[in-house]
Amino acid sequence: MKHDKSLYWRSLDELASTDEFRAFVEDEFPNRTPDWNDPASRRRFLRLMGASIALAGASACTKQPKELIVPYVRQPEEMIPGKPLFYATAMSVAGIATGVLVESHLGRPTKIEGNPEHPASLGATDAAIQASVLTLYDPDRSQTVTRNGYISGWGTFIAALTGARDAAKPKKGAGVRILTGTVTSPTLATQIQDFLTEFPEARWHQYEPCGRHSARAGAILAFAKPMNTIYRFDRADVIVSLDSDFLSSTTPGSLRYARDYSARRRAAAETPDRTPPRLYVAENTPSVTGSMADHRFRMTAGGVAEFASSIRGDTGATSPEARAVLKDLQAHRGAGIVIAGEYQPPSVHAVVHAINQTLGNAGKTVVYTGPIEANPVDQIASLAELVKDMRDGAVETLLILGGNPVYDAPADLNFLDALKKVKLRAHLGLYSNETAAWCHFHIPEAHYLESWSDARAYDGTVGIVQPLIMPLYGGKTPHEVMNVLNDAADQSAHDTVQGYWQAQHRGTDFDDFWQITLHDGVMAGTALPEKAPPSAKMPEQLANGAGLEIVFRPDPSVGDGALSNNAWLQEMPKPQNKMTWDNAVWISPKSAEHYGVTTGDVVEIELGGRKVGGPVWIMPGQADESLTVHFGYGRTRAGKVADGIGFDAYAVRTANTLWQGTGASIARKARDYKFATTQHTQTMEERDPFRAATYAEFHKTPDFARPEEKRVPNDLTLFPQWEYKQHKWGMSIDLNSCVGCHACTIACQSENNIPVVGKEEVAKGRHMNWLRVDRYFKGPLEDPELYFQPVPCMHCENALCELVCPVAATVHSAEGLNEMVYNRCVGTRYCSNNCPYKVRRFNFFLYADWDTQSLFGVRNPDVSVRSRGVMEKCSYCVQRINSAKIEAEKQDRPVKDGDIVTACQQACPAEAIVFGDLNDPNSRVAKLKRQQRDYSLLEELNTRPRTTYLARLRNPNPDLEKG
Amino acid sequence: MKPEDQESTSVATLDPGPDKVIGPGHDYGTVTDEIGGVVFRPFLKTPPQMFIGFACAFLLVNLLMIAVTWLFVRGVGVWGIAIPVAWGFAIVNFVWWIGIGHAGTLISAILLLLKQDWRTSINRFSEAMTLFAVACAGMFPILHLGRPWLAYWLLPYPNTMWLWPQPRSPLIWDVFAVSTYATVSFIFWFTGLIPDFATMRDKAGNPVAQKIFGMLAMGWRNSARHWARYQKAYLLLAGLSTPLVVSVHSVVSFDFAVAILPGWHTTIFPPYFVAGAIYSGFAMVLTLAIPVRRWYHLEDLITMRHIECMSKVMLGTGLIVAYGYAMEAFMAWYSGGQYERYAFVNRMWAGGYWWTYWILILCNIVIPQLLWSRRVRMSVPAVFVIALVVNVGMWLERFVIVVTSLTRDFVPSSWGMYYPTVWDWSTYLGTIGVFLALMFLFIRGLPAISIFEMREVVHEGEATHAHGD
Amino acid sequence: MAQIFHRSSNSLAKVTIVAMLLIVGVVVLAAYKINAGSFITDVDVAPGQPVPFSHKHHVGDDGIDCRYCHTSVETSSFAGIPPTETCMGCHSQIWANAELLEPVRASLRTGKSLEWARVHDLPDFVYFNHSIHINKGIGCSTCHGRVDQMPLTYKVNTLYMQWCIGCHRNPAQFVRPRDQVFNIAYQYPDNQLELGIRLVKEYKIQSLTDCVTCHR
Amino acid sequence: MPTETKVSGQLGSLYGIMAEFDDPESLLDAARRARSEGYRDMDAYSPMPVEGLAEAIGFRSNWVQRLVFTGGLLGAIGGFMLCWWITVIAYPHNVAGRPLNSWPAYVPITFELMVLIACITAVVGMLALNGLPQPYHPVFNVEEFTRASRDKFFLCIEATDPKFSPETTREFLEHLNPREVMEVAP
Repeated sequence: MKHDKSLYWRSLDELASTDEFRAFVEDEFPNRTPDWNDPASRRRFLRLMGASIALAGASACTKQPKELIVPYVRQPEEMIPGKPLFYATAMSVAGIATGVLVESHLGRPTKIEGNPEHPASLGATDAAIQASVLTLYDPDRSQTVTRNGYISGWGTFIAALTGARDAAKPKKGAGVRILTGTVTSPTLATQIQDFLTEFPEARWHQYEPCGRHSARAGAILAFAKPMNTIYRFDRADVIVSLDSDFLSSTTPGSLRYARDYSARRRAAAETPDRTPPRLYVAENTPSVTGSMADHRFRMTAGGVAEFASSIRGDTGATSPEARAVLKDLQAHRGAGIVIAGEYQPPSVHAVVHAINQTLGNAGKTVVYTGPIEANPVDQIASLAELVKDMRDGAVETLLILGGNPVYDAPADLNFLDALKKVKLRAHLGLYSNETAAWCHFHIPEAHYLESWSDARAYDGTVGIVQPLIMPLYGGKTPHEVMNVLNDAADQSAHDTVQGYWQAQHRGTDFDDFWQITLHDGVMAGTALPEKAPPSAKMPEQLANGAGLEIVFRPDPSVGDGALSNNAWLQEMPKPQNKMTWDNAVWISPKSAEHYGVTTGDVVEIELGGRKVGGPVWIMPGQADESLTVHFGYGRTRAGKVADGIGFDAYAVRTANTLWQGTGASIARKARDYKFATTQHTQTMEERDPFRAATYAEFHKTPDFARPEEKRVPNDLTLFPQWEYKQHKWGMSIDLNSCVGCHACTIACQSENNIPVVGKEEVAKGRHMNWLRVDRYFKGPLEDPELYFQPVPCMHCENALCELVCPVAATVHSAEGLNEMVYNRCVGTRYCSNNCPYKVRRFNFFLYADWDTQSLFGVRNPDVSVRSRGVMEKCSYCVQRINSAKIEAEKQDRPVKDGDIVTACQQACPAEAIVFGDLNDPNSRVAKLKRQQRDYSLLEELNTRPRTTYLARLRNPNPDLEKG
Repeated sequence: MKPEDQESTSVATLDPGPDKVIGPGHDYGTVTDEIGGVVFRPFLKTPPQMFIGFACAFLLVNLLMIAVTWLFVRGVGVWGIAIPVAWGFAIVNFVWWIGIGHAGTLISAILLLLKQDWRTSINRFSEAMTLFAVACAGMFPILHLGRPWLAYWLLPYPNTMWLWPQPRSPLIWDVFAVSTYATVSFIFWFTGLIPDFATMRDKAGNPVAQKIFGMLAMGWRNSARHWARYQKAYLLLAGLSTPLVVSVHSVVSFDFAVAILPGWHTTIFPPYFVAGAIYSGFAMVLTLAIPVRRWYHLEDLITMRHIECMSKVMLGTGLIVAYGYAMEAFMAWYSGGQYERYAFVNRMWAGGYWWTYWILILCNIVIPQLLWSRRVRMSVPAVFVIALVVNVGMWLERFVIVVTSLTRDFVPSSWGMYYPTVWDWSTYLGTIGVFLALMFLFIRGLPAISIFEMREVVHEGEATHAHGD
Repeated sequence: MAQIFHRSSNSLAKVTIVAMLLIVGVVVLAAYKINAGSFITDVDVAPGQPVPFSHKHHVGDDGIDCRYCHTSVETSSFAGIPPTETCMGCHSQIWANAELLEPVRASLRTGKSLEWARVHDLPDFVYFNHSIHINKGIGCSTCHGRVDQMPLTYKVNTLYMQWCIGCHRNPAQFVRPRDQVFNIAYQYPDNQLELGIRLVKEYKIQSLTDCVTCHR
Repeated sequence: MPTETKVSGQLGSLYGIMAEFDDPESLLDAARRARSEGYRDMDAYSPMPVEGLAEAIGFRSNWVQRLVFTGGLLGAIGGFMLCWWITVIAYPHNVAGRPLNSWPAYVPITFELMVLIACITAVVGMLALNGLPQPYHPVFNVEEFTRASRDKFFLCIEATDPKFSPETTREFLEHLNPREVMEVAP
């Protein structure tokens, strides 16, 4: 949707002060929430019958139910009912911000887009950001201040906290502790510092379960001071990733990195004279970054350390791979990047810093700035100290601002036991989670779409967080809580944040500056300046522990657990194995054989005396003797969605085995665990839906993607071809750029009101995602190549689905869209049977949630909510096409290329998806389809798809190809 | 005469053997009484098997009621269907029932045109069977809809949306074909009944029966003029039903043949679906005729000749079907089409349902070969068992075609399995219940054998006899 | 046997057959009539409103322009229902204490919205956009009728799909010059068709009958 | 062979006189003789169709097949026009890139409707031509006539026949050696 900046994104003060949209979320039973995992339980007989009949009514010749119009009492200016507004704000994950634009209907945020102005986004988003809007409306969010579990009030909390502060005053604050996650917010940091200066004996602890501990420590190890590293993939010809998944959202700045990296790949593929970047990835678990690798070296996470030191240069490279990599790096001095994984030990980071300096990459492709964290401390030590003091009874008041240490603190710290010793424990959080359960006070936290705040991006750029909506459940921001401590309880978060920046601002034009900042969502010139780092000292040879290794990682979809209760993410297939609603113990085929386990076995893994049980998943490409487990599951107080699914990997994670530990054991306890995956066939079965070649092959046979025998001449038909005179919509998906991050899938879900069906239904094969991302393994089972292929509706010109629909519920539009008319569909499902791409989705039950009022808010009013018994599928975001056309018509101008951006295209960090008018020869999509790599899926069926693909190109190292 | 003494008048029932279509000693009166007797038998003198059978059938009908209620309350999701296998038992049963529904009209129409004397004593109730089978079949296309309450949208009727059905869709062809077939079968059946209604009217003891049969007979009085027009109309009906019967299952096969799915997209489907339909139809006729003739001692009207002829037809159509399978597989290989080939690899061993394919081959091709032996054809139990086996086999054939083909089509990423639920089974068994219940009621309430045509048989018999000496 | 039926039953039988056919015909006909009648369509039925608002008075007598209250009709899909403020803009001066207007004043006092009953209510799966129709020269009265003569507002068209399609297939019947769009009393000229055809060309009006024009 | 004659219904008001035979051959023969005798208004009744009986009483008609042909023709035309009208006139859609008038796809419906209408006309026509339903008919007044639907064969010469006279006609029928001869009350 084209958003007219100059008009719309403005601050929302006046809007936020009106009450209208609360109506959307007032729910007479606050505790009634959909149980996604059992659609049956939440459906009552009569309601269902009623629904069906009402639906029949709406479509057949029956009387319509009466409907009310409820106008504003005072209509806010700029608010035009029926037109969405866009506001800039920022979402931070683990403290690090990404700028977003939020689409708001009648003051109701419905869709998140990336902020093109923001360096970390450039308009892209990842799945977590897309899904965050669902969390806003999550009925499981805590809804009131509680004291000892009973409903209490903000006032009571103020009183209690103020009391504690005054009590601590004589002791200079001794015994008062604040525990936060990673803080980049200048305002919050200052608030805390103010408090600490007034109470010097008080302490501020930080703990982020999946924070940048290694990077921080690594920098200190190398430079003796914390530094922030930024990679410039747009300048890199050779990239060596040492277990770094820099294309997935686990790495700060990944959206930007993906954008830069794929731009290089695309450029090389489109113009022969540009050199393609070459990516080496050394890792234990196939990652999306690994899937893009030109050479993927499968090794244990511990082995990566050895590999790192084997490419240091000073000591001779041991393995042929290392030799080749080193040669390649040295051949591209200053144009290479060696990047260490977020979860590799500090020593590896230190080595990498040294390598980059010796290769002259530092300052060119790898630039350094000061830390973006307000207070970079060793968080593990910080937490350990807190726990120690709590156990010693030195802590009287603990204020936990966000986070969930009871669930995610290292197991060996026994955080909970220590916590119980604290006299006054208060927890601020979106959910009344495991930690809240053990705190005297729980304060509902304001979602970032309800908050005033600020945060720094991966490069230090400050984004202002502004609310789109009044706190639905009366949530509070950390700023407001800190204000209580700072004896300014009546100061609003807005005043605090604005006040801080006013103080910072030099000059008199603050109001303009403020308005521009809010409007752009980016505070100009706040990116941290480059700093030349002192020369890094190379640590001695890195050794590796022996025995079976366990590797801990945040979950590909729900991260460290903060997002567990988000049903969209739960049902988002994990890229590597298309598993939903679960985590598992990933093991390599060989090791599985060795340990006598197989997919579906429930095993008990043991590390350092700690045990946890979970199901096994055999993952091709996984390193042998290396298990990977993911955090974010085994929640007990996450909410209706996440409670009781998966197992809790934190249970075996200790402070010194933060990311990996060796000497683990695995033992089978049970069999036949039922996973819910969206793809059962792992390989392409001698078929070629996904086509790839090396640059060499490509230059030799440029049309490798469309071999002669597959082509179907256009005139091979009895019937005359239809002409599409006006527009001719089409889409091109560049498999060379796509990294398989699934952001498109969730963007589509958010844009098109796609329901969540729950694990049972997914297991039956009834998942509803319109845009699925197929995953194929190619090559040896042990170490295959990993391919990702997004598959939306192909909008075939000879659409087989249309031919067989008995009621003309799916037909072609004059612009060549394959229309799906839900209200005409009677549900024969014949179209799906006849669709060779199987992109159609069917509402076998009433999947759309008609019960949970608070979830109505997230729905896009421009798209019908499908009911039971109708087929649905990708519409090329026809609602966006229509509104763009209408706007163009009203301005009496043709629709320009780029006016229409589909949800998936808008979200894609790699710009792999391009939509446009094929009748306009200069449109981006038309140009792409003229490329030789362009091919259509199942071309030989002569369905003439409008969605086509650009084949993947690999740039392998000749030395390694030979060997 | 009074109903009571009819049994006494009916001649001793003994089977005249394989070359006679009617037992000896029958004249116009005795056939009339014997057949009419079944209907006018006092309620309590109904054979106990009938009561037991009907009771079981009726239980199944109730099962269907429950299954359908639950289906309408929850949605088609209660079945095992999903993506990619969006058609499951519902369509399998639909095709199976329609197939069974083909024997009736075929026997009545085609054998009439072919002047097969052995047709007479089985045509009436195979027509009835057709009606009930089609009724069962007809349920499924509606039940399997996501929004069954909108089923009427498949009919062309003027509406405020200015929308009409989409006549390129085989499903719309189905609507027309099946409804036409149902209507014509009913007309055909009813027309055949009119003179017998008259007979019943005249035989009926009590006034109520007289009135009822009288109304149904519409005043038929066996006048030569009536007979003349009647025979002409009946002949025309037969002539029209013959292509109809062929067209209906061809159209049903188009549901698959028109689709692009490997394993569906085959030009041989129409002929071999029709053959298969006849095959299963005759199997079902035998499955029903054999017990009924036993319970009502009709061995002298439904003789070994009938059973043997039907066995032969089964053998013949069975071979056509076998040819169909072979040719399907051959073409898949010969076409060289990757997907076509794989469809059969999948069917025969790669896929999760390979075993269904081999059971179907066993039931439809291997076992029926026993019918080559006259001894087997002559043994009623053997024929009965084979008929049952063929029924199962033909159901499996539809399962293999519908489900197995869907499990693995073009893009490997979207392959999946299908696991029927208890509701799939209940619905299937339920319709079997409906079918049997109706069958029992029909046999008890209406002349299950065409009386006037039996009189013709008697007449011809006498004529040839007269010739003889 | 004696006769089972009386002589008369012959004619009776034939009459019955004819009667049957007639009854079926009548039932079908009735069904269609009812479906087109105002019981189903609510045409000419004015629903009860919290305030008996009269377009006749405001538009007809006072001559207030449509856009004064329906502010977003030219820019948005939704024509816009005036916020209470707008009403009170005038009614704080005139009829300031009228009993009739108490709900309006109450709404402003309490901040609780007035709840109007929808008169023109499309099913939720239909997406209609006012602005584009206005911009293409479809007048208010074409669909909403002479509201200036309606003491209480009611709809004059069924809003059935066939009614929409009727115009979408041949807009020329109904377009009017853009400057006449808000002229509630606009009369179509006798040469409407040729004028229409000219305007259709001039305003680049497409006859969009794709499903997705309205359904998505 | 019986001589006395039963009289059903009162004399003077006669529908006709009816003779009862044992087998189709004698009925056929009787009908032929009656016709050669010059009788025209008569009808023969048999439990099953008897070859040549209709001709014997001088009845021939082709109306049924004519009706059926027209019915079938109308059905076919109607079927095709329906499809054509739906796809080309009523709501033209681009379906699967096929032309609006995809006539090959309309064949099944055309054929089915042809058969349907033809069959309906066949039966309805037959009944109508036979004047059915006609639950009341004088011949039913004859007690013995119930056996016309079982095992006996009847020839009835109707009073409307110019050559008919109660006496001569009965005499004529009696020396066709029937089982018996009866008068049929109207």
